[in-house]
Amino acid sequence: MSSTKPLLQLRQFLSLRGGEPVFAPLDLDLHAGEAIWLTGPNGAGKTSLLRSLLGLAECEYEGFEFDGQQLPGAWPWLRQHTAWVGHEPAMKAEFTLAENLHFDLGLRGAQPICSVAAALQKVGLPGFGELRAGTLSAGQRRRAALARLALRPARLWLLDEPLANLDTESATLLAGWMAEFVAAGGALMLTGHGQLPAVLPVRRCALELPTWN
Amino acid sequence: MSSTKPLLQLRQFLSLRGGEPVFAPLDLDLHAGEAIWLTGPNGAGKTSLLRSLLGLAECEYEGFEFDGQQLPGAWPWLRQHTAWVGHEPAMKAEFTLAENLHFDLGLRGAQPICSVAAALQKVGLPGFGELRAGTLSAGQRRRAALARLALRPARLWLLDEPLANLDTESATLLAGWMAEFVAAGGALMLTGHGQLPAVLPVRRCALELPTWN
Amino acid sequence: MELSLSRAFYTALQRDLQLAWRRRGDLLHPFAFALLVGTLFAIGVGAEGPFLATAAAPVAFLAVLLALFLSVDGLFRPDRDDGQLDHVLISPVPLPLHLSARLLAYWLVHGIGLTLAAPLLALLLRLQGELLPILLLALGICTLGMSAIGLVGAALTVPLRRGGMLLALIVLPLYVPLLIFGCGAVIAGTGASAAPLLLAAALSVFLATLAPFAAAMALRLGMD
Amino acid sequence: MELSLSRAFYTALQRDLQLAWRRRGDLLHPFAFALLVGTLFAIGVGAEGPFLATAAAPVAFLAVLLALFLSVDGLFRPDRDDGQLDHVLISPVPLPLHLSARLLAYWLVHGIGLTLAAPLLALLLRLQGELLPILLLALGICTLGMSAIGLVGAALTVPLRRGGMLLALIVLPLYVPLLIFGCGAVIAGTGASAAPLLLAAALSVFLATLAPFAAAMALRLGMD
Amino acid sequence: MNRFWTWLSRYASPPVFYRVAGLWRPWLGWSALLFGALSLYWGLFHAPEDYYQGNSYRIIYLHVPSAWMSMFAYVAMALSGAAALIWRTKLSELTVLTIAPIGAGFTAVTLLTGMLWGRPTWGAYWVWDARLTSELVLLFLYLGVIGLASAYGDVRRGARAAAVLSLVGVVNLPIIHFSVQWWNTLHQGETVRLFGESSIDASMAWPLLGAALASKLYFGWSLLGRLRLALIEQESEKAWVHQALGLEEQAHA
Ligand code: HEM
Ligand SMILES: Nc1ncnc2c1ncn2[C@@H]1O[C@H](COP(=O)(O)OP(=O)(O)OP(=O)(O)O)[C@@H](O)[C@H]1O
Ligand SMILES: Nc1ncnc2c1ncn2[C@@H]1O[C@H](COP(=O)(O)OP(=O)(O)OP(=O)(O)O)[C@@H](O)[C@H]1O
Ligand SMILES: [Mg+2]
Ligand SMILES: [Mg+2]
Repeated sequence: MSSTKPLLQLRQFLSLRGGEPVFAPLDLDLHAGEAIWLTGPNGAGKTSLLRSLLGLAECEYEGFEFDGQQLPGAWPWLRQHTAWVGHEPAMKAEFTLAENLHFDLGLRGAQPICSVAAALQKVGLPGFGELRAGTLSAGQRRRAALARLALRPARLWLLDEPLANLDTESATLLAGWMAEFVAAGGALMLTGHGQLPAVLPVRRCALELPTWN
Repeated sequence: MSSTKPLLQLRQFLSLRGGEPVFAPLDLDLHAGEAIWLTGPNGAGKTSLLRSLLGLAECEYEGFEFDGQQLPGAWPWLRQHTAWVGHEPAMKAEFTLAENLHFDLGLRGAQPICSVAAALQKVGLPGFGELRAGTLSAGQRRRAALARLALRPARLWLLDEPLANLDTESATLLAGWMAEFVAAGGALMLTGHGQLPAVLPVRRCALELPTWN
Repeated sequence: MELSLSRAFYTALQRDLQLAWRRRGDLLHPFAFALLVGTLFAIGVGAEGPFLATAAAPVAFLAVLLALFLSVDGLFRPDRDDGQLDHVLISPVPLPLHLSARLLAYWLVHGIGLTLAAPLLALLLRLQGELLPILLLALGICTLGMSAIGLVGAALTVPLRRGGMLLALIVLPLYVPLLIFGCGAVIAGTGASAAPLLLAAALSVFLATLAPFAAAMALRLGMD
Repeated sequence: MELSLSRAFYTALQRDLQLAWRRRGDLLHPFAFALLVGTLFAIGVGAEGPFLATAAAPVAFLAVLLALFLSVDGLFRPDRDDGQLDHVLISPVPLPLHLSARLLAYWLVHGIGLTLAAPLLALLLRLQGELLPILLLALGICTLGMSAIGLVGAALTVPLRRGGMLLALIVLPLYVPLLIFGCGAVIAGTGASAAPLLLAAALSVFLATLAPFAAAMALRLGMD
Repeated sequence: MNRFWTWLSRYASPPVFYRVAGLWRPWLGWSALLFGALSLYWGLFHAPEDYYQGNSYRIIYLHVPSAWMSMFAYVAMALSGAAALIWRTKLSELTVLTIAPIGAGFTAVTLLTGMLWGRPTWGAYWVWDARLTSELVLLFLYLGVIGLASAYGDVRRGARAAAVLSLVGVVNLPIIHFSVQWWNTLHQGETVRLFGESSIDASMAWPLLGAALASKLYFGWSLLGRLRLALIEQESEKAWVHQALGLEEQAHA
């Protein structure tokens, strides 16, 4: 698309689960200021792909570059500049949302770039900071997990079904926020089923079954 | 709607979480052969409502009848004739899907009305019977959980976000199955966000915030 | 739609036994734990012969008891975490019936399983040979009562997020009478009266009969 | 975006201490567990005075050791279950640094916390009064080493679904040298040479230094 | 029978109970103080010295009443636990919760006085004798009940969980009581009997019975007070609480 160097470049990339590849070798370029929507039927390997980009699941590849640097050597660099929100909320039920977000950041040794209240505002949970994470509904919990994206700068967001369980209004709100991030030069890779709110323009990338299957 | 007696009748029904009502008192009639789609923003209390219908969460009401019988006395009757699929898959990761479904039924002291293979077929997982439940993707796991609906007769299905995490194709497949169930005289109450596949005609019921809030 | 209680009972039993078999590697661990407690004790106290011999039976008992205690939390917590407990609670099968199948399976797997560790423990701790049969019998009996206590304790703590340690406070004191009778029987030796053993057996059976009902009440409480 | 290692260290420490404080009720339970183990042992063995006195130090040690062991599984499993461990693994902070903060917090909360149970245990088991300070010192030192062993064991078993019992097999044997030195110091008494204590201290410090690195490797292995 | 139930359910209703308990409490409190002071004075200064134990035996006037109460309170707790599970009245649930700390207190006093007494008579603060051990276990049982109840966030559910546990724990009581008969132990056998012959001299027995009565009265006083507080806390949103508190303020003004 653009002629600049892509932020993330995959060549013949494979995720392995139990030693077996879960999708056909993938070629993919993700530039800054671009959003990719990973699709594919259940079990196509979307979650596995995101996890293996972070080094949380096994993978094999011919080329894998982040910001012009070769993996696996560049993993620390990639991890530093990437924010990831997976299926689990990664919050302690005993802590309030504010505490959870505070610790999440502190454990990375980072300083927040905005207040926790502002972050919660972004995901449509204003004033929820003092609530215990354990007492949230499914959709509220997911939104709280996404609030951590607001607290630190990142060049790449990897989001696994960020809009699942969200009501229509918050889905639009969050998609708008993602669109802002992309417009400001961020790179975004997200998964999901069905349809995305129109505010977020994306390039679709469908995972295919491995050939021998 | 129809002039027959409703299967489920709620009057001024409230679910409580931590002693507080989560939505405004609800009046609702659900007849056999009808589907109700519970909607409402995150935290509106959809999950809480389904759980309290089963007696798994606290509730208060002026009227609560199932099949013409008063609750709380009729809970055993209600539970016997109701099938529920919640957020968690309720499957042991160590067992195969077939074993999980077999035990699920046996623990209720019931006989299957169709084969496990046929049930898995219904949810688009043909031939998955011998796979361990722990190795499924998010959407596959949810579909496996729904397969238990096929194995025993029930007059009421209570399904909490059954189509979340499902790919479009399986969402349509499952909605079609639900429509069949309703057409055959079953009553269905499901929750979810966004849009339902058109194959399943539903009556919407939106939960509202309690008034004093 | 007919409801077969015997089918429900046997399925529950079969499920737990099959789960234990599927995880049979794990069954070695309480076993190993009991042996290790015995060993650590022997190491800590040192090798003085006569001393160890007096303590042998109580230490063996204690090792088995602690190992059994460790598996109590696993009775309901996994079922709760994966949502299966909810399904059991809303099943038309009477809860105490289901729970007695669970208790039976638990005792067969863990109680009897650990009793089989006793001969090795006896060897390690240099228990007099003629006391071994009594030790085995006492353990077999007392583990039934302990399993019953564990059932209630697990049911009471499963709604709590971190019930593991509270469980110790609840369950261990209730083990005491069984420990006293059991150890008493072994220490009294072969010639002595069978009274402590009979008491232990009576207590165990009593507990095993009542526990499913108490546990059912406790589980219903936890629903929310 | 700057990366502050000291901030990461202190946040990890603060988080664990605050979590322990939030659950401070739970802290009583290992304490109670240790007391109960001591009590059960004394009950089982019976009232013979001199016997108890010899066994007092080892039994107290053993009780603390087992109570400490019980909390090991809680080191990483909750973090894994709620997905937080993944975030720690992909954080830019060096894993061993993070883990040494966790180790320190664990030792402060559980190791020192349990050491405080020793005076009561000593009273119950009728340890000679002049041995109590040595017992306290030995426990304080040895729990550091045991915590370090626990850290590695927990890291090794956390990827396994039911690692709880395998943990016993991995961790308890490794406790043995510390148990020997620690008990040795107490049994040898006040007049004796400080060698066993010094050895225990050296071993503990050595383990505490290496453990974060070993645990980091183990956790990375577990990624899948 | 029917009239009995209506009577009972009337008193189990929080507002009525609150009022009636408020009336009873001063009587219980003052008579506990009176009996306690009298029997302690008599026991400590007038009762004869013991032939074997000298004056150290006088601790009996604390030890034995609190030992009895430690078991009595447990039975009371288990009974109200049974009531809580059967009838689910708020009052019986709260009773379980309020008895537990009182009972734990009596148990702790028994243990402490027993230890202080054991030092001069047996030469050690603690021996592993069946009765002592089972009293220690009783303390753990109380602590378990308290811990369990407080671990549930919700007061009423916590109370019902505590009720189940207290019922299961009843198996330990006979063991505590009969331990002296089943095992020959260091601890005193049954000495005081209400019926039949006591092996204690009357001049020592009377103050003992007086102290026992005082401890029961104190128990009632303390229980009613705690229950009233717990009721107010639980029902703080109900109208009767505001009414009751308002009335009390008026009375004080
Ligand atoms: C920590 C140590 C002790 C504990 C835990 C303890 C516990 C108890 C208990 C639970 C009872 C009530 C038993 C019942 O009514 O069934 C009791 C009663 C009694 N205790 Fe102790 N005791 C201790 C030490 C002592 C000592 C050192 C003495 C005196 C030598 C003593 C003398 C008595 C007497 C005379 C009674 C009344 C016996 C009766 O009428 O049944 N106790 N004690
Ligand atoms: N722990 C595991 N062990 C072995 N195989 C696994 C494991 N987890 C997932 N798999 C397999 O890997 C494949 C891809 O799973 P993945 O979770 O990546 O799918 P997905 O595209 O995210 O699906 P969904 O849309 O349902 O979330 C699935 O076929 C699944 O069976
Ligand atoms: N365990 C709990 N304790 C206290 N409050 C809770 C608990 N679980 C949920 N709640 C509260 O109850 C309300 C309703 O939650 P519920 O899960 O029923 O919502 P929902 O409609 O299913 O939302 P979603 O669409 O996000 O699934 C929420 O506001 C939540 O904060
Ligand atoms: Mg996925
Ligand atoms: Mg929900």
